[in-house]
Amino acid sequence: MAEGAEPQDDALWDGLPPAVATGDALYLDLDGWEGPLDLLLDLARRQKVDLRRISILELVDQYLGYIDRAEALKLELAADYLVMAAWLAYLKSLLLLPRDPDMQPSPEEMALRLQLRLQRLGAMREAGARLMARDRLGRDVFTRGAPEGITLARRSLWQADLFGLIQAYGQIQHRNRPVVHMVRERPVMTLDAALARISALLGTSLEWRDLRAFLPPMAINGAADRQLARSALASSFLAALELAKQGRVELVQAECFGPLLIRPLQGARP
Amino acid sequence: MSAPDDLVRAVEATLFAAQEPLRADEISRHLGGADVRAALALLAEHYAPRGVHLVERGGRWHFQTAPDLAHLLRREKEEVRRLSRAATEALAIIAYHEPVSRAEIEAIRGVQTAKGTLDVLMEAGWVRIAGRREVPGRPTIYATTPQFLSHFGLSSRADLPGIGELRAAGLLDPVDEAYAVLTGNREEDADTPDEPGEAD
Amino acid sequence: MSAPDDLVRAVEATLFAAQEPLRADEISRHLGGADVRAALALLAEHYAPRGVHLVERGGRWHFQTAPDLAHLLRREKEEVRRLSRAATEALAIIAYHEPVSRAEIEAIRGVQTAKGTLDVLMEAGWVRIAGRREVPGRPTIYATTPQFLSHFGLSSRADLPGIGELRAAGLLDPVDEAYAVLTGNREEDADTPDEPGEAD
Repeated sequence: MAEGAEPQDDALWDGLPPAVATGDALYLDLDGWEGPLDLLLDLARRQKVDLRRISILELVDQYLGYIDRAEALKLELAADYLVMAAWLAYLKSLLLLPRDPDMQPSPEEMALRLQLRLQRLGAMREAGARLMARDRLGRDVFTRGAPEGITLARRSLWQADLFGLIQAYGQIQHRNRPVVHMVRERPVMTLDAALARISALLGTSLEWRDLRAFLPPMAINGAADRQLARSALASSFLAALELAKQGRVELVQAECFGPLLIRPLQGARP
Repeated sequence: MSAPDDLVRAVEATLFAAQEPLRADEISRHLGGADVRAALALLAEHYAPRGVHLVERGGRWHFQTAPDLAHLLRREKEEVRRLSRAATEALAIIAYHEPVSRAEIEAIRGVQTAKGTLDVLMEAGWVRIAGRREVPGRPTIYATTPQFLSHFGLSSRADLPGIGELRAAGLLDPVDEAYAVLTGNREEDADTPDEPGEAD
Repeated sequence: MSAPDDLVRAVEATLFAAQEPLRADEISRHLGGADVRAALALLAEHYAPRGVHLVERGGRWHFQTAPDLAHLLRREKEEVRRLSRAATEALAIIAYHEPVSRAEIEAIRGVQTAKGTLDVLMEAGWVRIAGRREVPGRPTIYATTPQFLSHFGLSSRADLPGIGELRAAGLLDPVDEAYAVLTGNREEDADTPDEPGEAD
């Protein structure tokens, strides 16, 4: 197991399937790295110098050596390890060959960028380790085991106003008022009244007169008067029919809905 | 008080983190067999004037907030709520007829009154139990409170308008009938849905 | 120490009883608006030598056992689940760089981050989604939570181990920026397609 590469721990908790254990040390080693950058960082650390002073050429050689050995053992390497190997081989050739001044980016820049990346990954790995080593709540320090808790009690502030109160009482009182059914006196003219009125008005005149002339006079404003007028007309009509039946009057109507004319029958008893 | 020694601190932390009250021998076992009785006594003394006390109940020790501060553990949140129609009617009946029993309220309202309705009125502080009526069954009777008067801006119950005034104000007219008068099958203008209770 | 005054006792009791860390303004509101800062400072000082400490984490206060007693308390407690290396690194990157997108985490780690890794951190309550970065694709960005600070015993993010040195050394800056600073090369167009594994 390489220094710096943490052992694969099946109890680790990250929702990922545990690594397949094959018993092949090298395979396990490679599996233990989180990608080629991780492997490079580990190799760089083995130079036991500050990451700012690592030898990129040496690092490239070590990485390529690792990949070669893995291939010699016919291990299947993930594609990104091979891509990195190819890129590092290219970088190495650029660094060793006479340089082309126009080349962008320069091999030095590529090497420096790789170094910067390794420093950043190294810094975060260290920071993570320091975080995990702190006095952690629930592991090293504990909050109160049985806090009473602070309960939130809801209290209702009831609202009502005086008008609503009085109105409610009014509604109750209304519901409870004894119910009395009163038939209202209606403005009507009875048949008897119409008979009496027509008999009196007929008198002794022998002229034909429109039945409507016998209706009682009434104001023409207001619903009550209109109702009385219709009632008077109906009653007077019935009275006219009744008088005709008794042989006291004769009736003439020239056309449908035309004026109904009435006169005392000649020779009738008064 | 000088800084507590390590055993006192250990007992303190153990009891603080414990999920249940612990017997002295349990604490002792937990701390490698040390005699913790002196430490418990010291801690109880130290916490006596504080907001948290160390108490022994049936041989088990635990921390708890000081009894005089128990009210701090309840936080109240106030919610404004309108009185329901049923509660308003019940309140009106109590106000006009007090003291009344629930059966009497129901007789006047013409409908059953849920127990919760009276509870709400009592919770609001407007109604109180005023004793029992000395009739068979000795029913509880209810009356209004001084808070009722102040909430509704009344100096006394005599300020409540009488039946005559209610009628004059149209408040005895049922809402729907008053409305029908205005909008019903008269030939007059049928499009004046005025305030109910206002017409005639 | 003389007997604590009523406000100190009230703050002490409230924090003892609380199930969650409380902000000073929450305590204040709970206690009728009193200014509790002096009381908190007094309490923190009073508890400093004791087996229980009063600590502030991300503006929230809570009592916890003294760290030096961890060995006494640890054994009966449920072991905090260990994080995988991937999750640990992702958490460190989020804490030191927040807010960061997943692509930014991956750029630093040089590998893809499994979806489950961030889920684990969110499930633990240490990481939250902090919105989206207003760049093409509007990637989700992540940040730490107050529980993260409480769990790792940090008063604030400024307390993160070594964050000052890392920032001073430029190690929290992206590679492009660091490169530009190192070389004084400002016409750098930041486009380096030759380097594998970095860009996405």
